[in-house]
Amino acid sequence: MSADVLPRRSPAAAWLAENGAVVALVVLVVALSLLSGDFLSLTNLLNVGVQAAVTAILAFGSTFVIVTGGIDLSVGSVAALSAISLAWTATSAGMPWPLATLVSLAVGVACGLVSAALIAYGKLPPFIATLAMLGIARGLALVVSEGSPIAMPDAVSELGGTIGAYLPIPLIVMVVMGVIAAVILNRTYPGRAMYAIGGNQEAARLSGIKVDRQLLITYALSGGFAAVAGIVLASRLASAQPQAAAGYELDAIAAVVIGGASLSGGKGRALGTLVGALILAVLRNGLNLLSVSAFWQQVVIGVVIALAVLVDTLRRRGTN
Amino acid sequence: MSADVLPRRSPAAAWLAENGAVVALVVLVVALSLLSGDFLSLTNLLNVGVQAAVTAILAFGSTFVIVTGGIDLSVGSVAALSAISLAWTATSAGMPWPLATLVSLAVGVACGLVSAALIAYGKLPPFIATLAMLGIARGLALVVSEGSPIAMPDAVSELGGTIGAYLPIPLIVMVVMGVIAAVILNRTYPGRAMYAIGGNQEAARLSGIKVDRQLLITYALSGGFAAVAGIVLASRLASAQPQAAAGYELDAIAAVVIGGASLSGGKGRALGTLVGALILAVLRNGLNLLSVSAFWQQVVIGVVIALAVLVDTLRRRGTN
Amino acid sequence: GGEGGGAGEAELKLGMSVSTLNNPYFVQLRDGAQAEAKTRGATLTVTDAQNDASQQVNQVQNFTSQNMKAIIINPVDSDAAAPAVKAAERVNIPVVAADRGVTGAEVAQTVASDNVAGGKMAAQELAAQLGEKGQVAVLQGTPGTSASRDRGQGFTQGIAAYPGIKVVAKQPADFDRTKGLDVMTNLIQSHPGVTGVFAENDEMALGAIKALGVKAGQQVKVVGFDGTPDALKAVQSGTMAATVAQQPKLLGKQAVEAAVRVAKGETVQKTVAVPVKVVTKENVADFLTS
Amino acid sequence: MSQEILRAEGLRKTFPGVVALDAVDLRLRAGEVHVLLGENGAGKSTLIKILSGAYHPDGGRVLMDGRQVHIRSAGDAQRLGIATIYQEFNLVPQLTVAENLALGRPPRRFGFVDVERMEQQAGELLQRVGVDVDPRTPTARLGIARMQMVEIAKALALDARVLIMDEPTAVLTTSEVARLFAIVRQLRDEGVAVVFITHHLEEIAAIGDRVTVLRDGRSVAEVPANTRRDELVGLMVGRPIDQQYPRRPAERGEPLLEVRGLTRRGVFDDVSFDVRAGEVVGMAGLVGAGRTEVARAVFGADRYDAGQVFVRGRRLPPGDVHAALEAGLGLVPEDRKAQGLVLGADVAENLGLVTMRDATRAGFVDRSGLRGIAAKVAEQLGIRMTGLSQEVRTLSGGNQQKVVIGKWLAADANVLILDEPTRGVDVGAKVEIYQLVNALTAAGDAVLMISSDLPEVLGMSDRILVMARGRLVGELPAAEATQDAVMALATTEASHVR
Ligand SMILES: Nc1ncnc2c1ncn2[C@@H]1O[C@H](COP(=O)(O)OP(=O)(O)OP(=O)(O)O)[C@@H](O)[C@H]1O
Ligand SMILES: Nc1ncnc2c1ncn2[C@@H]1O[C@H](COP(=O)(O)OP(=O)(O)OP(=O)(O)O)[C@@H](O)[C@H]1O
Ligand SMILES: O[C@@H]1[C@H](O)[C@H](O)CO[C@H]1O
Ligand SMILES: [Mg+2]
Ligand SMILES: [Mg+2]
Repeated sequence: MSADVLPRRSPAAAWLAENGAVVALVVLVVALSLLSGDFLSLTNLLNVGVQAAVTAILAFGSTFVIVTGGIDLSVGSVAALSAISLAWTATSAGMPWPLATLVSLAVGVACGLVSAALIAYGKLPPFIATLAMLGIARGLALVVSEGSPIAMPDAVSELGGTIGAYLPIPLIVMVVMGVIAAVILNRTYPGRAMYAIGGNQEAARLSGIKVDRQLLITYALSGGFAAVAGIVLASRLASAQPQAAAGYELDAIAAVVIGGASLSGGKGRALGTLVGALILAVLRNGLNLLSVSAFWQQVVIGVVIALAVLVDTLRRRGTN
Repeated sequence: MSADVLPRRSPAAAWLAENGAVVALVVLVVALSLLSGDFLSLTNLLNVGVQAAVTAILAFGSTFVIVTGGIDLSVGSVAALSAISLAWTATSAGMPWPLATLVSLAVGVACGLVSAALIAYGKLPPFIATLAMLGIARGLALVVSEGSPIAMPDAVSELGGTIGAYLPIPLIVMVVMGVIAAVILNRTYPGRAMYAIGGNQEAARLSGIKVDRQLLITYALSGGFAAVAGIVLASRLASAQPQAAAGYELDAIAAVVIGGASLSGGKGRALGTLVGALILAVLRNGLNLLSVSAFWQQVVIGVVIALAVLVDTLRRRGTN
Repeated sequence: GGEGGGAGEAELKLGMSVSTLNNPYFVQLRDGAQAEAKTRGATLTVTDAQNDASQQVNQVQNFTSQNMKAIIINPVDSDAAAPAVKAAERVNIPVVAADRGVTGAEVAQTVASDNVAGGKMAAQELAAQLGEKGQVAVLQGTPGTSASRDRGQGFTQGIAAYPGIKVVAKQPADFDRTKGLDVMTNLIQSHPGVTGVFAENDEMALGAIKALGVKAGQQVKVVGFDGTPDALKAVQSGTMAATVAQQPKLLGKQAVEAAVRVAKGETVQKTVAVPVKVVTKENVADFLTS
Repeated sequence: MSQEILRAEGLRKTFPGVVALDAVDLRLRAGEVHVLLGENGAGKSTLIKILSGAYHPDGGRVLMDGRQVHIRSAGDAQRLGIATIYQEFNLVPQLTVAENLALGRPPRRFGFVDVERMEQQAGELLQRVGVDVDPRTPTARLGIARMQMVEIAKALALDARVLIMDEPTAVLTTSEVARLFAIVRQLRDEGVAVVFITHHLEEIAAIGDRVTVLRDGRSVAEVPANTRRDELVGLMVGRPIDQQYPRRPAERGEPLLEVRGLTRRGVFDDVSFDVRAGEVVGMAGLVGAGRTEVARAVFGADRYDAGQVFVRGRRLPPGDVHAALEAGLGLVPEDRKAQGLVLGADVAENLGLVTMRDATRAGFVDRSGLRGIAAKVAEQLGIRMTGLSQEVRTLSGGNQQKVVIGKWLAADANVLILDEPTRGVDVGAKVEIYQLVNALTAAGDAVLMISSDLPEVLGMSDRILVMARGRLVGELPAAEATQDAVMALATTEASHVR
């Protein structure tokens, strides 16, 4: 009675098929090593990791949202507002820094919850709800800070430093957040529900998944991750800036999509997102090392992003 | 054979149901008239129209793309590149302005075609293809202009002026482009094909629609409309700026979505998009007139965008 | 001076369109303007053009709808501001340009610091601190903005006078502190021999200092531009070699003063040059108190 | 007589412009299979969606064990012990089979999803319904029949007291239907109340105990399942149907469609056949035999590795739908939702999808002309709708199928490939579609009909091709074909035929 079953691919091939962006990353790294002698040093590679960290953490948060078929345009603004909240409560309100950090995370989560409530109960398209939040959070960051940077508490700024002489903490935070994202997506009920909602929202609903509640969790996670990204960003500068991370939402979404997710939902993995963020960071780092002129950099980044994903889609078509 | 039929809604009610954003616009206009004595003057209303023009024209182009289920992030950059092309060919290359204008339109269309080719033949997600084009077009605009504004030919700059003492030309261009967009969407084969592709790409293909070719047309139109928007923008400033229209893609997409389109495709109308663009312009104008502080403006704009669409979704739920 | 007064002045409505408030420099400019407006009993409406020339035109247009008595424009771009200025003057509202000039249209007064001159001064100061020799990297502002253009131009002209100094890298960091940090980090890899940095504003300079760590102020001299409070502190602590201080508060104050006067029909000087000053450890105390 | 477990009284449900349910009663007993019968659009799916918590009724009430219950969500229904298999698939294509089986309630350990246990439970369930699929297979890669079996397994996993199945057999072949019936009987014997919707009347007596007939949103009768078939039809349609398969053979002409040695590696191999003018050629086979794949390749929807396709002697370029269409080919695909319809567009727009290009004058689409044709086709097929501007999404399943067929009627295709053309279509409408096939062939057109409904293939074809494992394993003239003969061929190993 069994129908013909296609031969299963080898595990390595299957892994590659699901993580095609890795190929693009490897090509990019090899090319840059050949072009620039400075690229393949340990310090430079650690730098790339640090430079990827903020985008990657934002992108992990965006992965949850994109897996549900949504989009979160507010992550950059929410990161800035969260960092400003931390610095402000610690400085102007004199709160001890651990408490201030909690406030900051709560602010991020609250922003996510507001977006989610608009989406789940107000039936707003995610694009609109989070575009609104983009403006609201940025505006509040400017209002609270009165438009000027606020110094971060020293204890928190340590986050921007290194453990020992070399190991950068932002890198560690990135990896930890990535693991958390991967575990949530793969192993928890909310994570699996995200895939179900993004794949077929009606089927999810009819299977008893409380779609509204799961969306609240999803966007709250995105907001929380944005807060962590904002704190890491501000720690690196030892200062919370109201205009920080402006426009980062496009980078974050690009990282997720380069990493193999689909904006129509149901697909996406934390590892892919990490690779996507690394591709962007490697690219910017490499162009700086190669002293490509300011104007041409934008052109080259555009071309390479297209090529990176093209490699992936063509390879995929070849194997099918 | 026919099921019992309930009384049908009146045409006016049906029209409103399809163009719900109009309600939000009317509410906004009434509120602003009450709040600010300066709002409801003829000159101010004409100003609002002029201020909406560039976003609206970009958004008409984006409507085509969004109806097919795609997204075009490059419209702002393409507008800038097109305007720079016009000014550069007319100034540095000494081309007569009508020819330079054609070159400029061709540049816009070419950008759209490149994005479309990446999407249709390279199978890139529209988000990635047009994000790449965003960088490429902006970079080229900077390269060509060497980073400096170029004066527009006087004849073209007339476009930024008025006919007679009052009637602003950008307003007229906006209306004309809106009518063209509406006719294409409603009455032409490519327009109808856009809806079919956005509604169900596979069904469209199996019905003999050449999806690839139609996507080329779609993004070419988006590029062409972006070029017109770029020319209008540069005319208003009498100068083509390499950084012009940066970030306008989000406004354009927002206008389309506020106007009732869905980012998952198959829905969207030119009139709705116009209303969406007007809502954004009225909002910014009103907040200026009310002297709302700059930082709070971003917050208020966010809140009002959310409310405007909320009014629509809630009303829709009410009637169902 | 607070001359005049009386009931009429309470009605005095002024509009000011600032190029962007996403930068402490302009926040200071606004603060200076608002403080001055308050002392003169004028109502000042400030809008933020978010670095978008066409949004700025819109805002000036809206000021005319509001029947402002005078308009202060801090141009996003000097060329692109002309049509807006002309439109305002067509309805007889006088315009004052602040921080950057307007080319191609007459304004009642231009209150500005000279960015080209500032760039030159930065070059001279950096050269002096480097002993007129060494490798220099430049962190550029947002490509295509007039501030980046003018400062870059001034710096290039200025540094040409020192054959011992070589500009080995120019990279954009978009006037942004984080980007300044990342770009400088990368430049250290490719150009480890860099001993001097010119950043086209203080935000990027502060990012670069972060990237340089302990080398900042020691092996590597960083010169910024603006004189923001954070930068002044850095100059004081020695991590920043110098900054070319503009005096944004003074600029704002001066602009409002001129606007009030032209609104009342008085004539004012065509240009007021608010000097830019090089701030180093020696004179930083004067700026910190002011 | 066993005890009543669920009762619906006077249920009413309206949608904008339509009364889907007017006054519907349903009495369900433990340990019975209760068949819901009614024409397309009669309200069957709407009724069960109310019971499963997907819709809220506008009037009437539902009682369980004599007590009134309010079913507000799918979760409520699950808690009350009601499991539902919907007419439209409710699987998440991106997830694995195992995850779909555990959708919404995966097994957990220490708060984390226990993937191993989930896959093991899935394996057991799949075995119970007799589907040989790796639980880790992405659901999108299953054929439509196996998706249906996964749906069934998913509902079984709930261990429900009431199991509702909305046309579960529509996409199954005979042997799978037999296995489904065995499962249903076993559940019934365990005391589960089963609601069963089908348009295959022969299934009623085979599996049912009682029948509730719906007509125009009202329950018009409750009768035993062994009620005579013409009586059931009369109750359902309001008029008798003389002949279920009214095939009127037409005069055969030239071969209109010739397929030669068509091969796609791993999918189908060396397939050759002709369809002549005036002919209906049936294509039978088990699920996964590759019939759909052949049809799609012929139509240009998929590429193929070798072989040729000729229409009226002219060779078609491979992989070019547009060329196929210009040559007069039409395809009614097996999955109407995914491949046939633009669900968000209205009836007129869908009916004009193929003809739109030809109805373009001076660059402008002649929309009123298209509407005129659409109106005619809708009338011809008896599509039940509020009007041409009703969104296709809101049509009942059978009426959606008619729209897909209507699209090609409007296009005047000469060679029509019908892949499961009457899936989900009621008896009355089926006859209308058969009449249409007669009219087409009488006018000299050719029809290739793929169907898993054997009586349909036998009753309506002039010739029958049988496929097994990607190969054409035999051809039977209509006169000689019997169910047994076809099944014997369909189950041959491809290697035997070679
Ligand atoms: N969401 C909806 N909006 C509008 N009308 C609807 C909606 N859902 C169903 N209908 C209408 O309600 C009526 C009953 O539909 P239903 O799906 O219950 O029929 P059915 O008996 O299941 O038919 P079939 O045998 O074709 O599946 C039809 O006329 C259909 O068009
Ligand atoms: N999405 C898919 N990915 C890989 N293989 C598939 C896919 N869908 C079907 N197949 C394979 O293609 C072959 C034919 O599939 P299909 O079930 O559509 O055949 P069919 O004869 O049309 O059957 P039916 O129409 O009765 O479902 C089978 O070997 C099946 O396993
Ligand atoms: O003068 C200002 C400041 O330097 C700012 O940092 C960027 O824009 C310039 O115009
Ligand atoms: Mg049904
Ligand atoms: Mg099939």
